[in-house]
Amino acid sequence: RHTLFEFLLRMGDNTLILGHRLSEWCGHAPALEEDIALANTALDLIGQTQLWFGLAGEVENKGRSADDLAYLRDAYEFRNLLLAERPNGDFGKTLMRQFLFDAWHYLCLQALLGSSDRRIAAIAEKVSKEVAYHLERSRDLVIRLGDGTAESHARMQAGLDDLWPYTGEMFIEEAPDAALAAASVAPEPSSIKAEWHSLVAETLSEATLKKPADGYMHKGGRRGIHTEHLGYVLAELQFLQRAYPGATW
Amino acid sequence: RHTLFEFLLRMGDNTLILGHRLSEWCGHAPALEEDIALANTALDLIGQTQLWFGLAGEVENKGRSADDLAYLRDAYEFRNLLLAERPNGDFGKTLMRQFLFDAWHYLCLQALLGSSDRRIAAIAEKVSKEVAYHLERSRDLVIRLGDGTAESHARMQAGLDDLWPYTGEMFIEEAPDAALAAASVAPEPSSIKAEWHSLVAETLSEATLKKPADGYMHKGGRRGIHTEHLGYVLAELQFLQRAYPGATW
Amino acid sequence: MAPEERAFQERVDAGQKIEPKEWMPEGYRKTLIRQISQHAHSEIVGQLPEGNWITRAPTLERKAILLAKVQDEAGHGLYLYCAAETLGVSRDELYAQLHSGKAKYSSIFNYPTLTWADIGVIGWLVDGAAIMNQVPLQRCSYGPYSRAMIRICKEESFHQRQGYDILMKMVEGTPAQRAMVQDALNRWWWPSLMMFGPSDDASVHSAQSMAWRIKQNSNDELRQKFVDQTVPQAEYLGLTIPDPELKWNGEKGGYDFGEPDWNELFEVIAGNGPCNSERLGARRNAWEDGAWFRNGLTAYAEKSAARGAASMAAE
Amino acid sequence: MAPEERAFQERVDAGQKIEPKEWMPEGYRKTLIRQISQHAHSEIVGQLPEGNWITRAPTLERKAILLAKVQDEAGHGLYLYCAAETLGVSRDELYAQLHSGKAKYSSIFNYPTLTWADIGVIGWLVDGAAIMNQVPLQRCSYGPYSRAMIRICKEESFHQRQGYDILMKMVEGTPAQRAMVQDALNRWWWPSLMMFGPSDDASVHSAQSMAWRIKQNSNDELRQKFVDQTVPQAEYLGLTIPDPELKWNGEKGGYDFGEPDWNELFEVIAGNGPCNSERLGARRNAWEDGAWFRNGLTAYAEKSAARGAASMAAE
Repeated sequence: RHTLFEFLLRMGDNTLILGHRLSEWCGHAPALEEDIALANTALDLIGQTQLWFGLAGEVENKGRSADDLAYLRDAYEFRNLLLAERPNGDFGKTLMRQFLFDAWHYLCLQALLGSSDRRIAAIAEKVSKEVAYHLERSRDLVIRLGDGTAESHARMQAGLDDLWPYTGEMFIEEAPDAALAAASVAPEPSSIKAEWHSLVAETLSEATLKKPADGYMHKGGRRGIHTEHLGYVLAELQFLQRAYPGATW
Repeated sequence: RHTLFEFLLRMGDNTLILGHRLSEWCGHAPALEEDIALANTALDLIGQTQLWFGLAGEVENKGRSADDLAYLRDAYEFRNLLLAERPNGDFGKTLMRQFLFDAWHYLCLQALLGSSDRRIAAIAEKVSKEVAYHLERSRDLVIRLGDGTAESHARMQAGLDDLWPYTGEMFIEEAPDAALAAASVAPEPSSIKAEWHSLVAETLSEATLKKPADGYMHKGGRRGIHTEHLGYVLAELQFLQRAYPGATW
Repeated sequence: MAPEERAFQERVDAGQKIEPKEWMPEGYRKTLIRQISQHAHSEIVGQLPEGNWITRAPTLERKAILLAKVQDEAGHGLYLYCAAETLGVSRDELYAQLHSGKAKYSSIFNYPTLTWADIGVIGWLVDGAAIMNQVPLQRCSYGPYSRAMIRICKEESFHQRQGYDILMKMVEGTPAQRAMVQDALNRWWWPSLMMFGPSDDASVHSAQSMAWRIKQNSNDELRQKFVDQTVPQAEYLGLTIPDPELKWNGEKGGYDFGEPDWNELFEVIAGNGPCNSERLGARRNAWEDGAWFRNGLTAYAEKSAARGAASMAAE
Repeated sequence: MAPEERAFQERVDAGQKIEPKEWMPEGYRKTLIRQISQHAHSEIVGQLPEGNWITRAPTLERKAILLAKVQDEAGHGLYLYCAAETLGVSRDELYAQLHSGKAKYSSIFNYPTLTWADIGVIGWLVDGAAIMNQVPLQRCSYGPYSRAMIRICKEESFHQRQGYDILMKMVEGTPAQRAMVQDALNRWWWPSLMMFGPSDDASVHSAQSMAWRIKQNSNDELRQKFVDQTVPQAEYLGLTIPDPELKWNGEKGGYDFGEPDWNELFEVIAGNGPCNSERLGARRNAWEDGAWFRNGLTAYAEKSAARGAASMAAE
């Protein structure tokens, strides 16, 4: 049960933190269509967070609500990928982060459609259409901007180079993974690595971007060892629940 | 008593919030000497906060410690000048904010040396040497950078123009001021206006900077109506006390 | 009056819609462009004060609702820019006017959002006032504007209910929450009343706009209606309207209320409000920082078109 | 060995201090520059991980202490750059080496500070290890370095006590606080052991540095001393050292302990640590963004000098 709970936190923490980062753009995107698209993606991700955390609270069975899980844990209790908490940078970096994440997210959800846990399969079913659309969109923009002007190309490449060391973590086995895979609850992280790489390689090639060499890879997010950025995200995200404990909103 | 309490909060909120802003620079200043000087100024300001809030808690007499006042009030309970919460901007803007504040702070403390409340006079006595040094330093840098290169001049002028609309608030009478002045506890805010203007005008002239016209002036800080920035400052500043209520550190 | 102008006015008087390709007086076109673009800009700038609380929304549900709302507002901006474009002005031109300070947006968005209660009050009062202004515009004489307004009004009334719901929850909550709501009302009440514009005697453009059915009610009429609608809601929430002159007038069947500080309104319009420079600065930065993005997409589109043409030619 | 080199070595062996203007072997000068500047850079970069918690320090007192500490570190940087300057290299040259990645700083600062407990643990372990390294350097053969070290060591031991004090308070606190402390120890233990450098068989430069009295103890010696000093402190705090091989060895009168993951150390030195690019990026940005500031001060100084000369000439 604890293993399952950890898995659900991972899923919800990814969507919560990335949704937070996207919503930081509100009103500041380079085109109105992008303001709308970013808000829409953030909205999907927050909705997904509610689903994952709702189930996590149920599985944990200690009476914690989805909001409790979002608002009343400190950084070391978060299980998101470090990629999700990377600062936005320029809009190109934000899009690149989104594409790298969406590609993983999509493949992960595809695998979860066949989860032996029906509740997980049902959530995956429900959200995979949203995420397929996120991927379609971010992939398309990466291609267009990579193959746009010299400046847009350079910015997308810089974003890619900067974020690449945060992609290795997606495929690392952590303690709970073997048990989850054995029970057919969730795929082993490494099982989607090849597909992710080929999807990314194909997109980058179409975008005329250079796929970085696989060098040093950051890790730790799924074990609660984050970057220094997450603490600031949570201070902001959780302020009201922390400052007015027990209040209803 | 409530009037006195409000006055002490004002003093402590100014030093706390400005100290916070300065400490955001830690390790990022343009020269090692500036890292040291900024940390030193922030340190003085935090020390002064402890004095003002210590007395405020005593005067209020409800058992609130200096830390309670710093960490457990929300933005609308803060009484600092809006100037203190302005974002740092570039280093020139940070220095300009410091100079504009120091000039006011120094004159205010000089007046408080003669407060009929001995505890206030004692704090003013204790901290006015520190603040005299802050003023000496920020004034000197404003002059040197204003009269430096074309770029340093332009940056200092931009900082000045941007911050000037936040200086009018220093001299506005709010509800408690008349009573405080009548009891000789604290000067009327307007009483130091002329001296501040002449000190600032003289410095800016030496710095070859153009004193902006007195146009629209922002206000509200001392009534708890802040800018949108203060909430973010507090979310960060108060995180640990809010997230771990009642813990001792 | 020229014959075509007379024919135009007759159609307007008969309640017919004017469509983009049809003849219209130059003043009509100009007035519409000014009004629609000002409205569009307001939607865009209006993202900022609410966006300020998305990352700090107190629950996941509230965060989702606020995201959806801000997204709707950007969408409204989009409809309205499209409606303006039918009058022969491009979105980029309209942006340029906004960024240069030539075009205005609703002054209400130059006030800061200081607590979560502000998000509720904006929904309740600001969207409430906006709806009051916009409902009659659904019957406006210009077709594209009228249709945009029908869509917008439906969503806005949803937003208003959500704002009121935030406040309901908060006034049922702790004393601190109730105090936040009252404080927010105190700050937003007068700016909301000023959303209807200056009082009728001081208002320019009104008569002609009415004749053209671009405007259908006077500022004071709408303001009165807004007050009459809002006061009972405030009472229901247990809040005090910060106007000592407010009282029921049985004779007129509405409330008497104090005069807003028009000076403040003119100051804010002139650029001297709490957040003018930050709001406009944020929009300018977004636009300038995003130039590379828009240029990149354009370059890609041109390359693709060229490739398409080349492959057609090769076939 | 040349006669002057022999005379030099004899003075070193006799425990005499070498002063800036005196003759010294080129290798001695170079080694010192490398070591002192690396130490100076470490103080400067070391501001960043601790600075990360100043704005979030949990009490005003802790905030003041941390500000004072970070200020001390910048001050240490200043002494050390001055000491390096006596060897004929400017601070700007040393910065350039840092920013280009040519010069190193202590790898420990490439780890993130994730909770307030990290601030305590840095004081306790990182400053503790630093002191262990630095105490013998007070007797180093180069005068300016030795004197800088005397000043620095005094302040560092103060910092170490403050760090330990943070942890004392936290382990007496709530279970969450205790868990934070243990977690911080788990993350910082091995990197702290690696602060003494590779084990003796793998360490270069050491023999010559010892002969020159730039280094006085072997890496392994100091590491052993550190472990022996730290384990009882951890026990006192009720913490578990994250090393299953750790145990008391009565025969040698010290603890046996596991081998650090040297691979990790070499990776971090090579730039592949959790925060390398952020730390170096922050320093580079600070330097580049501050160019206008330094240029402004220089320009003013030149103008003032010119004015002074002009007024002298006029008299």
